[in-house]
Amino acid sequence: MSVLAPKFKLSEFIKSLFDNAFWALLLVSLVGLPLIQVVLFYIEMPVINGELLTPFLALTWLADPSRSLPIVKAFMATDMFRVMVFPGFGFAALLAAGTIFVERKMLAKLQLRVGPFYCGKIEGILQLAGDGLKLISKEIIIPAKADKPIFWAAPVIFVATAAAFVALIPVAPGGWVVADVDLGLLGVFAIIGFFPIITILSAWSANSKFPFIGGIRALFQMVSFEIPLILSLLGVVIVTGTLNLSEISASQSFFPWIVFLPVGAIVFFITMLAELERIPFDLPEAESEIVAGWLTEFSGMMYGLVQLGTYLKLYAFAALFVVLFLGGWNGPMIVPPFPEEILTEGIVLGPVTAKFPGLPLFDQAMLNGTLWFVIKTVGVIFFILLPRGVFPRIRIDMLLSLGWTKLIGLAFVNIFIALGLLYAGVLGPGGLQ
Amino acid sequence: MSEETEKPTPETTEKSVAKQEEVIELPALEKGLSEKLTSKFGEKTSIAFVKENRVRVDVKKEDVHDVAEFIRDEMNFDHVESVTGVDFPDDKEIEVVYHIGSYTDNSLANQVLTLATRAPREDIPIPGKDGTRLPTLRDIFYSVEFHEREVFEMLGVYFDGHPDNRRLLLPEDWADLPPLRKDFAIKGR
Amino acid sequence: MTAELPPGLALQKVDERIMTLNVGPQHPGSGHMRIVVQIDGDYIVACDPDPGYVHRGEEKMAEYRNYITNIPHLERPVIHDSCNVLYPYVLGAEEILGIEVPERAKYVRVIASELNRCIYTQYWLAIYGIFLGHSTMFMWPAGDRELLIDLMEKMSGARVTHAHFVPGGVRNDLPANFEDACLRQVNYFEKRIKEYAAVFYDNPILISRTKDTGVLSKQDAIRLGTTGSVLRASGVDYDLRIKEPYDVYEELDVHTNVMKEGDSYARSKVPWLDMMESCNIIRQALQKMPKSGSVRTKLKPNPKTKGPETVYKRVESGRGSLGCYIVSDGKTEPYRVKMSVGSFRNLIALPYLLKGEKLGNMPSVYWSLNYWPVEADR
Amino acid sequence: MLKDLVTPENANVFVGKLGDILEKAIDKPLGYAINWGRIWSLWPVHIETACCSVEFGAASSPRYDVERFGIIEAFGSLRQCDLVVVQGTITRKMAPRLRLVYDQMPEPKYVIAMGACAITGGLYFDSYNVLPGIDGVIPVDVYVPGCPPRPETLIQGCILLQEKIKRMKARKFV
Repeated sequence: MSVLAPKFKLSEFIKSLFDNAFWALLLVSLVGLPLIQVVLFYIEMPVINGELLTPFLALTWLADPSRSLPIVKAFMATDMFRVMVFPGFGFAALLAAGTIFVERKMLAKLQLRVGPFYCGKIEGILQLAGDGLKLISKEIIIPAKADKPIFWAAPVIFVATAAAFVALIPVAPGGWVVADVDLGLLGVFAIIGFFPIITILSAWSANSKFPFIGGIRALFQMVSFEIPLILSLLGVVIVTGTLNLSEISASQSFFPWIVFLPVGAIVFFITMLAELERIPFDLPEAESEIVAGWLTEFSGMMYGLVQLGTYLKLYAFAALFVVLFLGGWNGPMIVPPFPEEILTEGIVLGPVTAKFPGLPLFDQAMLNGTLWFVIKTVGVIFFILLPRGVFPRIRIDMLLSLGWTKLIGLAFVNIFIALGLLYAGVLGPGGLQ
Repeated sequence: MSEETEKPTPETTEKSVAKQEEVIELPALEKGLSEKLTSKFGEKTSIAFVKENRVRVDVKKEDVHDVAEFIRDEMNFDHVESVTGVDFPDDKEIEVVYHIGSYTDNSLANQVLTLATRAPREDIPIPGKDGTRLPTLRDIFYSVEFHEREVFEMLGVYFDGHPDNRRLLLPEDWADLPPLRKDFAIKGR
Repeated sequence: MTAELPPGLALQKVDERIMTLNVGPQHPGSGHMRIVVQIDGDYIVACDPDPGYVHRGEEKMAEYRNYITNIPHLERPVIHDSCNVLYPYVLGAEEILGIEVPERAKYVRVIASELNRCIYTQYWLAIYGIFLGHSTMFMWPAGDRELLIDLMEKMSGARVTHAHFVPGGVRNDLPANFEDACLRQVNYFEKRIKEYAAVFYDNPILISRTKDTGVLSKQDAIRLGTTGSVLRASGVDYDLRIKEPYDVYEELDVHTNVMKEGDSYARSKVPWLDMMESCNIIRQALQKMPKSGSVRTKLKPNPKTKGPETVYKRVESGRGSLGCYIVSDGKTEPYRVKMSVGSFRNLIALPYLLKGEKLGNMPSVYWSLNYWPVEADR
Repeated sequence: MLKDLVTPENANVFVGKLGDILEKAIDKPLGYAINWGRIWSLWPVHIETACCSVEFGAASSPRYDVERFGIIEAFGSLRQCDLVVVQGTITRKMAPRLRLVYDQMPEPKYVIAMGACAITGGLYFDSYNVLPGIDGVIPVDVYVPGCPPRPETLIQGCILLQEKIKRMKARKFV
């Protein structure tokens, strides 16, 4: 590849990976499998086909695909899977990572540039992996006079709080949500309330001037915008009569609430931009005034964690907008129904026959719901990213007066609209729904 | 100069003749300015030259404040464009030159009045603590503030009455001679 | 105690409420200088600019070089406006050396200096965009100025540091077909910069952010001796291209753009209007320019002067009036060269304007002063 | 018998050997991956020192667009940056600040000296306030000559720096 560094080749990298794989296999078979066996004795195993899974069975069934599928299904039904992979962290992080890349590419296209291009050969798709690997391997600097425990903890708590927010979002019908609580929306409000505290704690603990100003600004901004945010969502609660996000989502099977409550949707979108610290409301990180705001002292992976948390938050807010105003997972059925014989017998393709009953791991309604949910969320994320290329930054006093006067008024207007719709009988019992 | 320009061609002579006529006609305004000054201050000022759009007045350092005040109040000049220090080690003096212009008076828009004064020069300067001093013009022309600070650090001329006689451009730990003096040699020259 | 410290290091005693911020030299909103800002809450109570981070001693260096070899380093203070920053020095050197400039060279100079004014203003506008958090407004002007840089590259051979003006004319003649290319690119450029209004100047957030901030009244603008777009944004109609025309500006139809408000918005809009005026001037100059002829009166490498003389020449650069004071003692090197630059003159308005202003307005007010720190430091 | 074998010294030797084996196994793939990440993610510090900053700005403009190589200009804080592009002349007033900026950055950090002034003092070799190059202030990885260098030259300097990072050992990661 290059003259200067002949050892720096992808083939060398892959060769070393194979070497490691060989050693890993050897070690796993000699040490790992006995250890797993020991561990499996101590954890609770699921019941599959009326038969309790034992550690011996678990290992032997892995060899038979038709019998290993139920094991996979059983594990997918566990809470761990929901938290870690699908409606929870993994799914959200994947979307968040995609968002960062799309943001850079889209901004570049808006500015007549190319954006990341050479990393990963095809349009720079691996740019994010490069940034992440670099940030992981970077030195972490803690300022000498910082309050070290809080300074260390702040990025982790930030990501954890964002992930907790993600946990409340219902993605698909059939209980595909990590925490299906009846007071879901109140839970959302409670979690949003944590972000200013984390911000000011990390800013204070850095013991530096610019983070401090940034933290104070973030506190002002988030507190002043939380009230219109909460008020703008109450309209939906009034109309649906529930705080459960899954039920709110299900209630929009005929029309999304944005049709009846456009004012609330607009207020929520603006407050969302402010809560996310996006341009034009990125005052806590306004780089031309206060270096990088409350992120100034974060280095290495601490910065990476904060960025991850920020984009998780972005995904969660966009998803909340979809759930509350755009009809959540509801949409026309576009995923074709699975043939009956695949569900019961397995795939038969001419000479090739693979009899794995229960092959589609997800049912049709869930796939369709997820598809619609993702389409709508990506659309909302696009609109969240768009102002960055169009607007300059706003000033803090303008922002505060916008939040405390105009948006609160509009939010109340939205509540009155919702009440009017309810009492006039347009919605609710006897009305459209 | 090349040989071509030394031998004047007919065109250039025509131009130079035309220019001489201009020199005779144009500086009426400038003459008026210089006469205004000399009629007021008499011996104290000496007009160094009157050129097209440029008048230069030399004054003693005791009179520079009064002359500047007269220039602002009676002659409608309202701002200083630049303050320049020039070192003359042979005369043992440092010349400080104010280029004064006018925004408000449209007839003076193309005029620059050059006010020059001289301060005594020390061979071993201690900037701010020796005899190289001038009265400041900041209370007359507000715009000289940073220019005078620059002259102070570059040539060591202390301006009496300047509110903020600090260092401006040079590094904080500068301990050498003021750099624009002629006896400050730059490396290799 | 303060008496023992060298000047500039004296520490001030301040109230505990007041926080002192060092904005710069490593700060995304400072450029090459430091602004010591004292804030009380969100309000700036005092501001002390600390320039000099790029002070390279060019005036001292000019005393050791002759009139020709001074050219390359005297254009370095503003490399993206290098023709204009060299202009007064070249005019002064011509008077001291006693040479005439051919007619065509004067027109070439006007075209070059107007092109350079646009290049400078585009870069300034780009930084203004990024100071307000508008990244698109960085990219668009930074990309469009490449069109004019291409023209200058065709004309002089260098991308930014042209060293195109020499005493006696310009260094080399225009290339073939330059007029057509210039007209085409300038027309396209003018069409492009008109689009900025949609995304920048008519943007409601920008207007509400910069209107009525950092207001410099007409009296103060005159009293502080500001110049260029800062002066014209405060309602003073003063442009040296009209008031004291040099070279062939009196034969061209030049208009100035004056705004009355004197706030950051006006100060940011005047240079943009000036760019369109520059496009007009370029088109006029291309029309009136003699189609052929000499562009340079040749000089010896080490030319002799006429005798002791002092010259003060002024031109209108991208940042305002730019004067050059040359003292000649009859030798081949100048005795003293002083550049009176617009940036340095506008700097005095910064502490005046920022006092009582909000911290969020600091970048917009600072950069609207049309300030280029490298030029101010020289 | 067995007790004689399991001594602290022997355990130490065993753990040390295991560590060596692990290091050998991990070093190559992990080093490759980390170096690859560092190549494509060079974030420059926002410090302007002289007139070359104009060309540095032009390098991120649409025509040259250094973001193609993963270089984001106008980045906020120096704690998150890995590249110092010294854009031109370093004066005596700026030199301590430059060193301070360099010291505050996290490892690994790279330096590009852009322009003749940053390399030798350039045009200002005899000025009283200009350092003759920045080698005495901070260690330099890549020199980009020119006065000022064209944006293409700066981009080539960045590619040279990438080649250099490829040859470096990625061992010093934290």
